[in-house]
Amino acid sequence: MNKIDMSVDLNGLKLKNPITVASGTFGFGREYAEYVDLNKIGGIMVKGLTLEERQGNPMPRVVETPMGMLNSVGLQNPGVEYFIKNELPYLKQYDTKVIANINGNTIEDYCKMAEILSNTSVDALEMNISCPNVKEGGVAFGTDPDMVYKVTKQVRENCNKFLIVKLSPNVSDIKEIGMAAEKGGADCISLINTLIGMGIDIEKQKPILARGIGGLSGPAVKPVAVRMVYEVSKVVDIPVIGMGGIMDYADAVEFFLAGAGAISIGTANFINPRVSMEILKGLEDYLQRKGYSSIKELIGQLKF
Amino acid sequence: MNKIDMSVDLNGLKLKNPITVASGTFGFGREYAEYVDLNKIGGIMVKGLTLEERQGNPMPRVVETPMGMLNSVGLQNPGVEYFIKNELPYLKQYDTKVIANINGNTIEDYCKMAEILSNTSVDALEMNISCPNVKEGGVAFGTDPDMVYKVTKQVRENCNKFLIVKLSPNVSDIKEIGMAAEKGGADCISLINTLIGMGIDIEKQKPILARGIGGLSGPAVKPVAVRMVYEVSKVVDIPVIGMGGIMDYADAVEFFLAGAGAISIGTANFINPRVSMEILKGLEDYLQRKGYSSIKELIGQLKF
Amino acid sequence: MKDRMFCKVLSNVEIAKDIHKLEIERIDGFGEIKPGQFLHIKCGGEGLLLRRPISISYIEKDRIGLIIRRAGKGTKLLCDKKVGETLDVLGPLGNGFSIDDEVEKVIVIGGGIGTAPLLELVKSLKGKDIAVLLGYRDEPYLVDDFEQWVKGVKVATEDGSFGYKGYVTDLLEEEIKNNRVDIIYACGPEIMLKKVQDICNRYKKKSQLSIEERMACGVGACLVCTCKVKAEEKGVKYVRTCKDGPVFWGDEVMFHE
Amino acid sequence: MKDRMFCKVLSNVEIAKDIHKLEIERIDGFGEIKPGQFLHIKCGGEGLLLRRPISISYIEKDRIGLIIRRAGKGTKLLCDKKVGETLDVLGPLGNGFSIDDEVEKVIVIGGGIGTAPLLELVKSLKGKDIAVLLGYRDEPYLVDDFEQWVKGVKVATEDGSFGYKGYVTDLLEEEIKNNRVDIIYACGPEIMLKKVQDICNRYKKKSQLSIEERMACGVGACLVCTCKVKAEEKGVKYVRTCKDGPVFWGDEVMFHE
Ligand SMILES: Cc1cc2nc3c(=O)[nH]c(=O)nc-3n(C[C@H](O)[C@H](O)[C@H](O)COP(=O)(O)OP(=O)(O)OC[C@H]3O[C@@H](n4cnc5c(N)ncnc54)[C@H](O)[C@@H]3O)c2cc1C
Ligand SMILES: Cc1cc2nc3c(=O)[nH]c(=O)nc-3n(C[C@H](O)[C@H](O)[C@H](O)COP(=O)(O)OP(=O)(O)OC[C@H]3O[C@@H](n4cnc5c(N)ncnc54)[C@H](O)[C@@H]3O)c2cc1C
Ligand SMILES: Cc1cc2nc3c(=O)[nH]c(=O)nc-3n(C[C@H](O)[C@H](O)[C@H](O)COP(=O)(O)O)c2cc1C
Ligand SMILES: Cc1cc2nc3c(=O)[nH]c(=O)nc-3n(C[C@H](O)[C@H](O)[C@H](O)COP(=O)(O)O)c2cc1C
Ligand code: FES
Ligand code: FES
Repeated sequence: MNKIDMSVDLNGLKLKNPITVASGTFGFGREYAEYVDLNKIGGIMVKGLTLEERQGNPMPRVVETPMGMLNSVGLQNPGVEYFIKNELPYLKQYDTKVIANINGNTIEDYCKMAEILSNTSVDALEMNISCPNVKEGGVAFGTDPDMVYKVTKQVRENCNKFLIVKLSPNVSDIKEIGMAAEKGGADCISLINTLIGMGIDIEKQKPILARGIGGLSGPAVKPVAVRMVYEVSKVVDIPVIGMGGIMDYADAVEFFLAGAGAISIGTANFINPRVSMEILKGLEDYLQRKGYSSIKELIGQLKF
Repeated sequence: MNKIDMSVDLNGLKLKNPITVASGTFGFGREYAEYVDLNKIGGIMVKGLTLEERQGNPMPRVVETPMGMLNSVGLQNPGVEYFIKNELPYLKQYDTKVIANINGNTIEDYCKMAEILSNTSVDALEMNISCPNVKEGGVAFGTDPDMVYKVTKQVRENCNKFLIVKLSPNVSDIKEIGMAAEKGGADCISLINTLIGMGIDIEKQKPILARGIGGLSGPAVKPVAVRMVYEVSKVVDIPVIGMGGIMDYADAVEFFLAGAGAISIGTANFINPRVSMEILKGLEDYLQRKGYSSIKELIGQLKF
Repeated sequence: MKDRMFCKVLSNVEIAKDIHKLEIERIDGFGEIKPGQFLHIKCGGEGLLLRRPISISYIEKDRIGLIIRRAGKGTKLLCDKKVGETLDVLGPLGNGFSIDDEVEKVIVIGGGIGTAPLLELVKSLKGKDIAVLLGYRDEPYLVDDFEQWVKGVKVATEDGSFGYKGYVTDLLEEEIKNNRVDIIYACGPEIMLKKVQDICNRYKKKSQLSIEERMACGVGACLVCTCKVKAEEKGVKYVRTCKDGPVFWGDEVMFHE
Repeated sequence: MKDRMFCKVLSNVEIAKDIHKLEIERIDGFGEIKPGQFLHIKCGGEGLLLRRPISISYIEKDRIGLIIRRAGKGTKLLCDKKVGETLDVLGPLGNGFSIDDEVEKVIVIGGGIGTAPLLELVKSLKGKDIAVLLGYRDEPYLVDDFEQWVKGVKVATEDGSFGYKGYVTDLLEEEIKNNRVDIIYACGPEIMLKKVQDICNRYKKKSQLSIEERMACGVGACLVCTCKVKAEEKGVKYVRTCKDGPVFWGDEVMFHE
């Protein structure tokens, strides 16, 4: 059996393999290091960072839904400076790309964080303009193409790092948003973040989440995610990192065929902490079986 | 056990109970008449009608997804005139509200259909401005508030029937759309129609649906649907008919608490043809258990 | 009023690699059953929402026999059902084969899992002159079951491991050519049915084809299972595989592309 | 590297209404287990995505005992597992109770299903002077199991059907008042734990509380299970129930509202 070439080059960001883990679902890597050799993951999107420490939303923060989950973590994180000092050195021990997920309430927040992170060893920034779990800014940025263009452009000007823009699926036309990010200077796009949903406790007659609404992730959203990855990768020339409900190698193949240059695994980590490695293996076997010699040959090959 | 009052008055449209069946999932009632006494259903939204007969999309038209399904029927229907002549009389034998789901490619189409149906015994029109499975018009109407206002207003002027506007969930801000429909003169809003999704056959490396994309329905979408019903019913003064993934009475209760004045059952009919009756019974038991004497007392009672 | 039914699994035997014969209780709710009809079965399992259409293969006084191929997630769950477990079943659904009493000489041709519904058909054709042609990729199954009712069942396998090496439609052509035939009943993959249609056209023979289409409701309400057929007036008509089929007259079915 | 494990169900007995004692294989992968740790279990079933946290109730050489209350869909599936079926299990997870060898006189107080993890705790406190207080709404369970290790277990039921009629925290107050106590270990519903916290505050006693929070990952990565605790510097710290807990010092936990 010939070794399959699993490396991908995302517009300059080189990953040893196209399997990344999604922001907010893999902490800062430490917790899963007991389960997965982090050296074997293509890239790690760390938990969403903000300028200052954030305590996040009140409990409960999670609801199980049919083949999905709603979360309302609200960007609990120790702040970007703490990350740089205490988490980044840990992650940099490993041979994997470290991607800092940044979140702001204002354009200035994003720019400041980008600036701060420019002088560190992070490999890329993932600008989250789509988190549904914060009150100001957040999701508003992600739903208006003009804002997406503006925030991307300004962050682009404030940092020398590879810049990924992460899109919200809660929009009428994801293509427009993707094109705005590209025009603003994004090196890469990642999608999807969570759909906005709500779950109600019918005995207590109140929402299960303390904040009422939360972000829907997991297999339930996969059909929407595949569609959006397909739509966006058709209209932009920068690579797309696809995510949303990937549970096994077959799901991953759907995203690659739809046009994703890499994928990210989120909720599935919670169910099976070794899922990223199982998907990597499954992908290699699939490529082998189908007669490919590299993952690159699969990307965007949907016959349609 | 006291009898619970299950009747609802939706801004003038009186239903004996708040259980309706969703357009496209119940044909013209005939097929399910073997399973359910149609007299016991609050209202029947018939299969989406167009001015002329439509053959719909090529096969395959369905994909199973995790706790959901994608359909791409593409409004196959015999046309509005055929409906009036051959299906309406059948439905009018039953003591239930008959709601004609109308679909157009242009505002004129909608107006013409509304006019034609004004002179019939249908109890209400449900204007579908959100079908993802037709090429022109359709979904475009449903994602732009100005268009929603315009088409609603013109249809309103062209018909004397109770007018329900059915919204697409594939939008950035469902509240805006709901308010536009209200301003345009809708008597009632129904939501959600299907989310747009895609499923790929990884062996054939092509989309499973002949048209590529389809409409996602079933339990997977419930959290999104509940959230949207909640958001819209907060900002409009007309009633909302809630739907999206309702499988059992507990799901139905979520929608009522969120603000729905009635609910519609779609995909669940496919799994259990008698589900509407089981939900009706389950609701009555729930109301009894919680000490209510009428379903009206439950509507919008979410503590939040 | 009809309802879905909950039937116990009475037996489950793997009769060939990945092919299971599952017998379930025949409870009163089923009513009359015609050969060629199918059941719509809930398989359970994580995330599986829709029912799966499975033909009724044979009927006995107290049981219904199903032949199930382990294809994907749903049929895998069915094949793994244990005796005593309960299945959630809707049916019988569909039109079934039409049987014309006048007819004398009949060919029944099945391919792969498409052989399943033909068993009850053969039983109900008792008394007629029946030729049974069964085709498989490799390992044959159900052959003995057919032999119980009709002697001289002919088998084709693509790899030649059993019987004629090649396609079962080759056997059909031979049979038609060499014998008087009133009607052909066929069930199998689309590619086989197309060939059957071709052959029947060429030899001007009546045929009934049982076709497969993805389904949701199974009762005719959702229109996801449409099949194109020739119609007198407009040239073409869109009918529902689940309700108007799955059995259609061979000269009316218009296969995809 | 750690991995999820697949463990056979060795026995399953309903020990009270809707309360099951499930024993599963203790395979090597589990490694060392501390009392108070939990397993994160995949229940299977239609549409259920997440694992469910279930405390380890007791450990034997070849098996782990779980006590499971039929609460919702997931625990129902667990309670229905048959001997021989396999569970997909992650763990042991969480910190477990801290046991200080110096300590002599201990109270162990459990409410409802919260009694489960205390059993292994009591086993590992052997040699100390232990008072066990168990509270139930109505039907008690596990009492005999505790009696095997500690004589004189006191039981409270809310409906008075067994033992003291009232809340188990009433027994706690009495016990603290009348005896020297070094530490209290508690597990049960939040309302009970709050009362335990109150009482311990009033009597200035150390306590360890095992709390419940909804979880996703169970390993400390997703932050959905945060618990507020008092911290020296900033006054309050957000910690993870799954990883930093589920056992916390009684004087640090800040309960919701
Ligand atoms: C009228 C009819 C009778 C049938 N009788 C039998 C029978 O007797 N024995 C038997 O083994 N199989 C039979 N089939 C095929 C059987 O329904 C499919 O193999 C089964 O639906 C596949 O489900 P899955 O979950 O295993 O596969 P998956 O590929 O995981 O299924 C995914 C989805 O696609 C649908 N699907 C996939 N393949 C087919 C197919 N060939 N036909 C229809 N839907 C499909 C499934 O129903 C499901 O919705 C019949 C099909 C039809 C239409
Ligand atoms: C550390 C810990 C240890 C536990 N130990 C035990 C035990 O030994 N025995 C036992 O019977 N139960 C125990 N529980 C409670 C048990 O996890 C819940 O009863 C179970 O998750 C409910 O799942 P369900 O599907 O039956 O209910 P559903 O209400 O259908 O669950 C829906 C969702 O809510 C979550 N959820 C609901 N109730 C709880 C709860 N009380 N705690 C956490 N999550 C909840 C579920 O995990 C699931 O994600 C423990 C909980 C925790 C946090
Ligand atoms: C608990 C949780 C926390 C998340 N936090 C973040 C975050 O901080 N930043 C971000 O960009 N996305 C966050 N996400 C979104 C995921 O990165 C991912 O986009 C989404 O979950 C879809 O992928 P999945 O279905 O595989 O989980 C979070 C998701 C979950 C479930
Ligand atoms: C097979 C199918 C066909 C549908 N056809 C229509 C239609 O013609 N007109 C319409 O307004 N909605 C149509 N819908 C959408 C449903 O009416 C409903 O809004 C949607 O399915 C969400 O509800 P559910 O999750 O309960 O199915 C269709 C849905 C399905 C599954
Ligand atoms: S499957 Fe619904 S009409 Fe045939
Ligand atoms: S459950 Fe994920 S951090 Fe605790």
